[in-house]
Order: sequence, then structure tokens, then C-alpha cells
Amino acid sequence: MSDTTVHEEPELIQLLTPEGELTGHPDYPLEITADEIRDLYRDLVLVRRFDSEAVSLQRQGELGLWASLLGQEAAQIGSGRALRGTDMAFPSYREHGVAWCRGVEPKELLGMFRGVTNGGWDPHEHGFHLYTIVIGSQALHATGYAMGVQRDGAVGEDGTAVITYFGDGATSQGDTNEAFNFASVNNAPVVFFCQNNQWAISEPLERQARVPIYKRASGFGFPGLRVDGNDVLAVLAVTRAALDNAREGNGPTLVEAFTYRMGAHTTNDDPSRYRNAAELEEWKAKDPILRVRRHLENNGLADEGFFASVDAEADALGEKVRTQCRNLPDPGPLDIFHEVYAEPNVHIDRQRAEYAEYLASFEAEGVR
Amino acid sequence: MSDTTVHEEPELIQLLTPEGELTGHPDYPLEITADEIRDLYRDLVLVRRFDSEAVSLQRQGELGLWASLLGQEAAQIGSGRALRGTDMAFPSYREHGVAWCRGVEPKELLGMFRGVTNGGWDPHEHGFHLYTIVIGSQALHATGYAMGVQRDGAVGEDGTAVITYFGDGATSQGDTNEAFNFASVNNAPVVFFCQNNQWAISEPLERQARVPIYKRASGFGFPGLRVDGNDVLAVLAVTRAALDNAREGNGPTLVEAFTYRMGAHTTNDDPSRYRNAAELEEWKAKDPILRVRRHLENNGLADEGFFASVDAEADALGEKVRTQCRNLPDPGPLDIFHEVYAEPNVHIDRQRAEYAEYLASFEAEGVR
Amino acid sequence: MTNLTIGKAINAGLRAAMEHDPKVLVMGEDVGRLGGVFRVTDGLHKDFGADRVIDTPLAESGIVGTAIGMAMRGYRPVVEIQFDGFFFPAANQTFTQLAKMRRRSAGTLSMPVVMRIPYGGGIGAVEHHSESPESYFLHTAGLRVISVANAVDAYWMIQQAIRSEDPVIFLEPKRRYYEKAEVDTEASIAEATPMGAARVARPGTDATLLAYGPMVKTALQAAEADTDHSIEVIDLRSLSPVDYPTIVESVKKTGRLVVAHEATLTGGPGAEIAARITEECFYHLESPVIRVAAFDTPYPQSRLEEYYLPDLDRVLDGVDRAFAY
Amino acid sequence: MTNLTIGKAINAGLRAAMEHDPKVLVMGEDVGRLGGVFRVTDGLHKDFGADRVIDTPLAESGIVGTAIGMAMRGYRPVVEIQFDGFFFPAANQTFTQLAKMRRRSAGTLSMPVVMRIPYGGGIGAVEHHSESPESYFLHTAGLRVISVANAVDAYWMIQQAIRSEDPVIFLEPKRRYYEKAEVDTEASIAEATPMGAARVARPGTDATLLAYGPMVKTALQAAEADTDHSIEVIDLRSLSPVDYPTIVESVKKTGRLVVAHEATLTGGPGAEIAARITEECFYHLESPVIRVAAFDTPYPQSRLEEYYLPDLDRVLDGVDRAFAY
Ligand SMILES: Cc1ncc(C[n+]2csc(CCOP(=O)(O)OP(=O)(O)O)c2C)c(N)n1
Ligand SMILES: Cc1ncc(C[n+]2csc(CCOP(=O)(O)OP(=O)(O)O)c2C)c(N)n1
Ligand SMILES: [Mg+2]
Ligand SMILES: [Mg+2]
Repeated sequence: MSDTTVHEEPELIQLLTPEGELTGHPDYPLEITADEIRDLYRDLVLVRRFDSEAVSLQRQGELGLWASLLGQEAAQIGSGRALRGTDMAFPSYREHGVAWCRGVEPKELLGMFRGVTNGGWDPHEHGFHLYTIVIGSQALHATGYAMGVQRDGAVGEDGTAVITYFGDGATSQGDTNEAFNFASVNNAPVVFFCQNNQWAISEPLERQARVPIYKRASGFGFPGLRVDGNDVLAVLAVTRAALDNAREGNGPTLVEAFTYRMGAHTTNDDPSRYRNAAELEEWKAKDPILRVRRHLENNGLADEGFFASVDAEADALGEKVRTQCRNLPDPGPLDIFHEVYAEPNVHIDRQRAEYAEYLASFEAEGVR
Repeated sequence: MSDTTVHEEPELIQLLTPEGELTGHPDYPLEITADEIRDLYRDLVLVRRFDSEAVSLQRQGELGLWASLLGQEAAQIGSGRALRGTDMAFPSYREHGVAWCRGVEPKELLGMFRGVTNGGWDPHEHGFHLYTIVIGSQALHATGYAMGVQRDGAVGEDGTAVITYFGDGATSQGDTNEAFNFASVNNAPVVFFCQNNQWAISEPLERQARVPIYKRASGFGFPGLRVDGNDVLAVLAVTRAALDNAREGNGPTLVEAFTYRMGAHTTNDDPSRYRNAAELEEWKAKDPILRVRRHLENNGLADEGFFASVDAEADALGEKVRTQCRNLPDPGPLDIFHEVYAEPNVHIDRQRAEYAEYLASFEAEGVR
Repeated sequence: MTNLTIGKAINAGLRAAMEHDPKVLVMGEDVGRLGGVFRVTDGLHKDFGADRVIDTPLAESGIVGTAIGMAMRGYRPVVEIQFDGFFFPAANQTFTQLAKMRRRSAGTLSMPVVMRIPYGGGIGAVEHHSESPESYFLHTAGLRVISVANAVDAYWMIQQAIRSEDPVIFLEPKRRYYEKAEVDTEASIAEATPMGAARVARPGTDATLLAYGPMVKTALQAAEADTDHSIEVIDLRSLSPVDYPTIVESVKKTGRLVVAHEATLTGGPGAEIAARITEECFYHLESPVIRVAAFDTPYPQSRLEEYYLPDLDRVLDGVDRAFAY
Repeated sequence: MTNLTIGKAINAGLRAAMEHDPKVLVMGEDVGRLGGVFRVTDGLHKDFGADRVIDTPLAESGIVGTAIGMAMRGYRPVVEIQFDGFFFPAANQTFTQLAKMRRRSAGTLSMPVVMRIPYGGGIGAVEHHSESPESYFLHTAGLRVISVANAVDAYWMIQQAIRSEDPVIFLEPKRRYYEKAEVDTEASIAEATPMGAARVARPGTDATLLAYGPMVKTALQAAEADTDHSIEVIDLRSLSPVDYPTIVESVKKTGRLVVAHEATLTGGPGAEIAARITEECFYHLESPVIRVAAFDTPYPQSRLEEYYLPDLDRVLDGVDRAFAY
């Protein structure tokens, strides 16, 4: 009774084929210079390197956990680069590529995976909220923030748009659907960006939905569309259009970026238990970086020197990631009591004082 | 920013016009005898009388609260009569008409509104679950029950179908949407029956959704449709089709019964604070009972004697409702501890014993 | 001085806060045109408009979740949960997000969100409309939890809660909404008793009777009724944090403590207070801390609530038990 | 006798229950092909099929809500909540529906639903993966709450929980999943210790040290380490209801009680036990009941968990405090 799934396969919005051919799309014209495409290529390569370094750091015991973005670089860089400085993003926990676009430093991003903090960066400084682990929760935060934007009157061509990221699995969660509804009813300037990477840990898409995810939107009264999530140009064009639409007061859009989680769910996971290698091979052919490289090469938009310089930059980034990670300072024990409350709290103050005294007693005894 | 609501008004599925003309519908042919139409008329009149008696009983202090179904009789009788004996219904708190169809006695139904019980009837005996007050919760129970039906293999022409009732407001709740999703993914034999009575207490439909509610279904991958909720024949035909579709293994349907709450939300409510009289007048013209009566009269399918006999039956029912209500026995104080757990529980047993002793101490003193 | 009911005092406090700070918003189900099912937000929609008094979709998680987002954008949302029993759909947003956001962000983000919840029993309602969920809140780090017992506190504490940079659960004793008191609405908020402080509501010497919210009135009646003893009554006011110095001082004087609440006994607020006071006053207590609470059962059908809720007799019985040691 | 880890013992217990009763179902996120993120349901999907081992959509309210419906249809669902911190989206279905259904229906409906939750800290995880939410459950009437500390209990108690007609919250000490013991899987379930009973894990005469779940091991280590005193260790096993006679008997003998848990202090299980034991053993206690618990803060980043969790030193410090009176 679980195989009644009916799969309709809609057209993907695609601008750049896996072979590197720039086809364009009538509804999403994209004026882009060779320089800009090279910049996107650079972003893609760098975040993939960042990610692979983090995986290694986890293996070496420097990180407690890592959720790899491998395969989802285009979805993240395309959407991240569509954002303006004043826009605000509400990520899930895998949006390292978006973080990169928002200027979050490796040391800021790695903190929570190393376990030295539960956050790591200032959301307001970067226009990038903290990672949210409880699936779906951030979709409501984004919607509320967007309702605040409306109340500030920050609507119009120079307005502020909000974007929130979540996965295919997250579309099953009540909060995500409540966010769709609040956003629709309030016509809030928010873009729901779903990275459909085909898996929620071990559960394939069919366990979450029996029709394409982008279709969910119309039932809530706003547009939804599916973009080739491995095509950075299509993602850029589509997300920019959705953000502009929101910013100008026309309400939410659901963007389903059709992509693939090429690695494990996290470093704790073993995908060989639940999916076969053939699927991975199929998706490798659609690699998000390869097609940009092909495009640049085939059209003579970049030479070996360019690719070498990007690789060198990636090496330098790798070095920086390793160093910054290892140099992250450990918090001190009394940090447990830090910022539980904004205002002085007698109860916390007392526990802190008692614990400080307790710790001091060991120092006095010269142990611990 | 809250008036961006775009209202598309879809066609209602209607078989019987407000003027009493039986137009029929190509997709929902209904073979129905005059006898059956008279029976439906009788149901409609009787549940309206039951309801108005309950309102009076509340005013007289015999009930703590009452949620009137006034205006929604056709939606409830039409769908209730579409159910088979082995089907199972999961109501909200206003489905007195469905309860009637499922053979729940007034005394069973009134108990929770009088405050002598929190339930009142045996859900299994009637194929009618207890009223559920926490909005949306029952939609998941129905879906789970339907998944149980699948596991029992009770699928096919003689299969079991499940129906759950909720209001327009309930469609905003996460649980309702999770139920849509679980039902869709599992292809569960459940019909989601939404009585869109235009209001959720004081909030008009626009605060819950900006497109028609039945459209929600397609985004989850199953059919949704809107039926004239004041047309008992259309509701009967549409619900029967949806139930049969479910029973035969074709999965869920969302039925939006477009109707109107003609009374207050509950006896605690004062709708004059938030809605105008003109709206009520408009809907009075679409009264669910009047049109059946007109149909019977215009086509010579019932004479004065029939209508008089139904009215007499209604009077008798009113009498029965009053008597059964007033005769409902009060629970005794130790009933507090009744059926908190199925199995012996030392903790509850001890509290019960202590309280019994406490109460006895007053008796000993001759007070309380 | 204005004679106000608790309900009207909260309404006046909300109005004062909205006038004081344009960032203050009110949101919830039916809080707009209707003014809330208890009319606590009456008139605010008319005077402050639909952008500041928001009738939300029927979804409590959505309400709290969007309030968090608004707080991040610089607003100060006052959320109404229509009844105690309907808090639970919002549990995830409250416990995993609202309560933890400041700590998660190492202080970068504040969550000045107030959650108003009409709570407690005694109004003859159907299921889910009479519960006392305060224990879930006070066990959750990052939240402040307060309850009011009179119109003066109602007026000031709602304003203090709104000015707090921390999330505050504001518990309104619904069966006492119509209790009246003289409120000096012209006074300065700076002079109001801080919202974290307990208050000795009636001085006494033989035993301490501690209550909050709806039970304060019952406690005061019990103290009056017990003509054999001099009972000191403390109105706790803040359940998190608890003002222990005030309680300890009283218990060291009286040697006996009775805690009364409508929440169920096991794991209720009285458990924590008993454990803590026993630690701090071990050599002063002449009897164990006695708890008078609702039984450990679901809130029963309304015809039984007079038996279920700790009433005057049961509070007096608790006091007697304390003196039996 | 089979040498089993706690994780494998639960797996074996689930398998035994599924073989014993075809109505037993397992459902949750990733419980199927993957066998759960901790592999506790490993192999069940293969052997019992997708209809009895259900990979659900990612929605905890949906999981518990549909389990309730299945229970109404005669099934006995064993629900897995992937981690403690992800229980909260299911709070409404658990507290307002699952816990109350039997009482609401005056006994017409039973809810034989087991909710398995890997809980507690110490595994170096990111936020929401290390919490101890047991207090929310034990304060909720209608639920039974148990936790296991060794493989023998794990094997039998999961089966007892599944056979119970009442909803059972089954708390699995995730950092102890790999602790081993000899389990006699051939024995009869009728002879297993009832799931409501506490167990004296180590006899002693000078003080009673009470723990459950992951802290039992720490408590036993502390008892060994304290060579100055004879410490009796009780493994509580059931948090609701609590087996008070066993605790009272011990405390009347030792005169001192220390309760240790990973849940936060305020409103934690220790509060209730302290309040209750103080009432029942008032004249036997030579010191107040001492609680050793997590601090009243959100669970911190993992680099601080060794300080946050009550460890051997802090338990010993608690014991010392008890002897200081
Ligand atoms: C409320 C909640 N339940 C369960 C989890 C555990 N969990 C973490 S990630 C994950 C799967 C998420 O899948 P998806 O939404 O597709 O995002 P992806 O990881 O594929 O990017 C699960 C079940 C969680 N974090 N939050
Ligand atoms: C979770 C929850 N939140 C709030 C309420 C309070 N409440 C009772 S009925 C109602 C409105 C319901 O509207 P709708 O779903 O349209 O059903 P109707 O009453 O119109 O039949 C509200 C808000 C509730 N019962 N449950
Ligand atoms: Mg995914
Ligand atoms: Mg309605």
C-alpha cells in the first residue's frame, strides 16, 4: 500500500544544460556577463572545498558533526547571490553556500559543528539567521520577519525581501505549512526555497509527497515552481525574480530547487544502507560545477590560468578553514550561564555563583 | 496589507437549487427516491429542532455551552447519510447532525455540553469518534485509523471508509495539513470534510486562506472539490462518491462544503460584534431545509400531512431532548479518578483513597 | 485611581504599552474586531489598526513562530493563546525556539515576546479550557513566568512584561477576570513592584500560605477563616524566577509552609518550592511543606471541578495538616 | 543468556513483541530501511515489512496523531521520536490527545501506544540532541513514564510497555546504548520485574542515592568511589508512577536521600521526589533531600556538556552535602 505513488515529472526551469550549453528560458531572461559567470564558478568551487575540508575536519575529530552540501552548491550559490544586502535569509542547517554568500566566516560557521557555540554569527550583521535544526521552525520565523518588513513599510523596488531554506522532508512538517498559510494570508514578502535533494536522511521523496513539491504552493494561493537546482544560472534568475516579486509587494513564492544530496546526510550517516550507487552516478552527470566549467571552456570565457587561480584560492581557503577551525577557542564552564536571559536573573545568577564556588573548590584542592 | 486577498469563486457542485429545483450534476448523478428525499427532509428538521432545543437548554442553565449547527444541517445530514454502518467518522465539536445519523442519542451527545462527561458515547458502537475540541487533532486520528483499515485489508467494494470533519479555520492548523500529507503519501481511505461556514469565531475566511479551501488538496496530491453545503442532495452524492473512492483504494479526497454558520459560534459568542446582518439575510435565502421543502411541495412529493407529522416528531424530539438532558446524572466526586489509566495505578489509587477519606471526614462531621 | 477589573486592567495596560512604544503589537485568534473571547483586547483593533492588532490564522505554532520573526525585526509582539489547553500546538516554537534563541545567539538576539494565556479552571467550561500548564513553562530555561492575582498587578505587570527583553509567559487567572481593585493608572511604571518580586499579601506568624494567580483569593479567604492561627499569605507573582528570599524569610518566622495551586500535584510548582524551601529552611521547618493541588488526573468534566480544584476547605485541610506535625 | 547492549536489547524486545502480537507496529522517521539513526529498529523492516515498520513523513505531530488513530483501530504502535529535542512538535497530540483519550472516553478507548525517545546528553551532539524532557511527561496525567538503565530492563520493559493498555513514554539513555549485560531472552515475561517497580541496584546503609536511565551508572560509580560511606543506590525505572514504598523503605533506613538526574533542576523529577519523600519521611531525614541535576539553562554547546551534566564529582559533592547536615 505504499507503492501507489504517482510521479508526475514537470519541466525543470533550466538555463544551462549539464553539457554547459546556455539555452536561456523565455520567462527568466538572465543578463549576465562572463565576469559574473566566472565569479559564480569561483563561489561554487570554493564552497565545495570548504565543505570537503569540513568533512575531513570531522573525520579528524575537530568537528563533532558536519552536514555536507555536496551536490547542492548551485542551489545555494544561485539563491544566495540573488539576495541583496538588506535582504534576510533564514537557513536550515546545510546552507553553507548561502552563508558564504552572506559573508559568514568559516570560523563563525564551524563553531556550532565543533561544539564551541550553538550559534556563531550575528544574524543581523550578515542578514543571515542562525542555523535552525528543528525542522520547519525557521519558515515561521522568516514569515514573521517578513510581516515585520511590511509593517516597516520596506516594500517596493528598494524593499526588503526574506528567504527561508528547508528540505524536501521539511515540507511534511506542520510548521512549514503554517508558514505557507501565514505568508499567503498576509501577503508577506518571503520566498520559500526548498532544496529537494531527494532524501530526508534515509527516506526518499515518495515518503514525503506524492506530487512534486512546488505544487504545494498553489493550494495555499501563491505561485510555486521547480528549477534545476544544479543549474546556478537558473537558480539565480528564478530566485531573483521571486525575491523581486516579494519585495514589490506581490507576496510569497515557493521555489523548489531540484537537486541531489551527493554525500551522506551528515557525517554520522551511512547512505549505503538505503540507497544504491547507480542513483549517485546518474546525478554525477548533472554536477553543478562541471557544467559551468564546460560552459566557460566551450565558449572561451576562461583559460587554464583562471581555473588554476581558483584552485589555488580553494587551497588557500582550505588552509584557512583548517586553521580557523583548530583555533576556535573553547568556551569556559561558566559560559553555561551566559545569555540565558537578557536581564539580570536572580536564579541563574545564583546557580552561576554556586557553580563557580564548586569549581574553585577543585582548584583549591589542585584537582580537575 | 491585509486586503490583498484575491477571491476566485469557483462553481459549486449543486443538485438542488435554493428554489427547490432538482438540476442534477453530470459528474454526480444521484438516483434517489421520493421516500429518501422525505427521509432527508425529516433528518434536517429534526436536527435543527434538536439544536434549537439545546440552545434553549443552555439559556436555561441546563448546559454549560452549546455550539449550534444552525445553517449547516445539509452539510451534516448529507455527509452523515452517505456513510455506511462500518465506516468511521471523526468529528470536530459541531457535528450534531452527523451524530444523529450515527445513532448517537441526545443524552449521549449532551453530556459533555452539560459537563457531566468529557465524552458521552462509545465511538466504536456508533462508528463515530468523540468530539475533538483541539482544532485539527482529529484529522490525524482519522488518517491513522484509515491506515489501520488498510492494514486490515478492509479495502474494496465492501471496504471501510473514514471521514473527518473540521471547519474553515482548522485548515490553518499544522495538524490538518500533516493529515493531508500522511493520507496522501499512504493513500489512506479517508475523506476530509471541511464545513466552510465562512467564520472561525470572529475571523472571516480571508484570515485563513486566500484561495478556496478545496484547492489545498491538489497541492498534496489528491482531489478537492467544493459542494453547495446547503444542498443536502449534492452533499450526499459528492460525499458518497468520495467515500467509495476511498473505500476502493483510491485514496483521500477533500470535500469543501460551502455553507454558513447562521448562529453564534457558541452560546458564549456575540456575532453582532463582528459581522453584519445583511450577510445573514443573504444566506437565509439559501436555507438548507427550505429548498428541500420547496422541492417536495413543488413536485407533489409530500403533502401537508407529511410536514405536520415531521413537525410533530420534532416536538416529540424536543421533549425527549429536554427530558434526557435534565435527567443526565451528575458524576460523583470520585469519578475524577475514573479511567485515567487502563491498568491499576498505585499513584491514582492512593490519591483516590486519600480523597475518599477526606470526603468521608466531612460526612462524619455532617457538613458538605 | 480607577476601579478596574483584572480583565480591564490588562486591557488598559496593553493600551498604555502600545501608546508608549509603537513597536508593540498584539496578535492572536479573535483579538481584533472581537477584542478576544474574554474582551481583554477590546478596542485596541479600532484604535491601533489591523497592522498592530493582528487577527491571525487559527494556528498556535504559527502565531508564536511568526512572533519570533517579528521580534527579530525589532517588534515586541504580545501573543494571546485563547485558552490554556490550546498552548500545546505552540510547544515546539515556545520551548525549542523562543526560550532558547537568546542563548543560541550568545546574546545577539533578544526575544521580547509576551505570551498571554487565560488559564485555570472554575468557569464551567468544556475540556481544554480550564488547565494550569505553568509547570511546563517554569521547567523551561529561558522563559520568565508570571501570574497576576489582582487588577493593580495586572495593569503594571503586563507593561513590565512587554518592556522585558526576555520572553514572558503571562498567566491570566480567567475565573478572576472580574475581580476589581482601585488602580492608580497615573503612577509611574518605575515605581511599580518589580515583576520578579513576591508580595506578602497578609502578614501572619504561625504558618505561611503561598499561592499565585487564581488561588491567592482562596488563600486569603482561608487565612481569614482559620481563626485559630495567624496565617501569612504570600502572593508569589513570579513563578520563574521565584523570589526565594521573601518566602524564606516568612518560613523562618512561621516554621510552616503550605503551597496551593490549581496545577496538578505531581511535578507541579509546589514540588519545586517544597524541595527548595526544605533545603534552605531545613532546621526551621516544623512540618514538611504541604501541597494543596489538583489531583493527578486530566481536568475533569465541569460538574466535577468544584471537587477537583483546591477550594477553601482543601486549603484549610492543608493548613491543618501542617499543624498536625 | 545472550550478551546484549542496551540498544540491541531493545531491538530484540521489539522483535519479540512483534512476533508475539501481529498488531504491534513500529513507526517513525528512518525506522525502516535504515533501522533508525541508532539502529534500534535494525532488521525489523526487512523481516516484518513496510506495513508493520513504517517510515513516516517528517512530522512528529503526524506520527503521534496517526498512532492514536491506529490504536483506535486495534493496533499497538511503537512510535520512535528520533531525538528528545524533536518531541515538542508532538506535544499537542501527546498531552491533549494521547494522555487524555481514555479518560475522555470513560474507558471506552485504550491507547496502547509506546513512544520511544532516545534522550539525554553526553554524545557530543549539536543542539536539540541531548535533552531530558521527562519532567514534561511525568507532570502529565494519563501517561506512564519509564526509563531503562541496563540491557535486561531494556529487553523486558520495552515488551511490558508494548503490552500495557496505557500510553507509555519509553526513555532510552542514548549515551548508554552500548552498555552490555547478559540477558536471558528465553525467560518468561511474566517473571520479569514489573515496569512500575524501582530496584535497589546496590544495597547500603548510610545514604540513599536515587537515579534512573543514564545516571544509574554514574550513581553506582559514585557509591563505589565513596569509601567513607555505605551508599544504597536505587534505580527508579518508573518515573510515573513512582514506586515510593521502595524509596521510603530505603530512606527510613539511611536517613539521607540524594537524587541525580540530567533534567534541569527546577521542576525536575527530583523536585517531586524531594517534596514527597520529605512528607513521608519527615522525622527520618537527617538532611534535606539533595538534588544533583543539570543547571537551569538550555543544554549548552557540546564542549560544555561535561560541565553541564551531573558527573561523578557532582554526584559525590551531592552526597557530601547530604552528610554535611
Ligand atoms: C522536528 C525534527 N524532527 C527530526 C529531526 C531529525 N532530522 C534532522 S535532518 C532530518 C531530515 C531532513 O530532511 P530534509 O528536510 O529533506 O533536509 P535535508 O537534510 O535533506 O537537507 C531529520 C529527520 C529534526 N532535526 N527536527
Ligand atoms: C488548537 C485550538 N485553538 C483554538 C481553539 C479555540 N477555538 C474553538 S473553535 C475556534 C474556531 C474554529 O473555526 P472553524 O475551524 O472554522 O470551525 P467552526 O467553529 O466555524 O465550525 C477556535 C479558535 C481551539 N478549540 N483549538
Ligand atoms: Mg532532503
Ligand atoms: Mg468555520
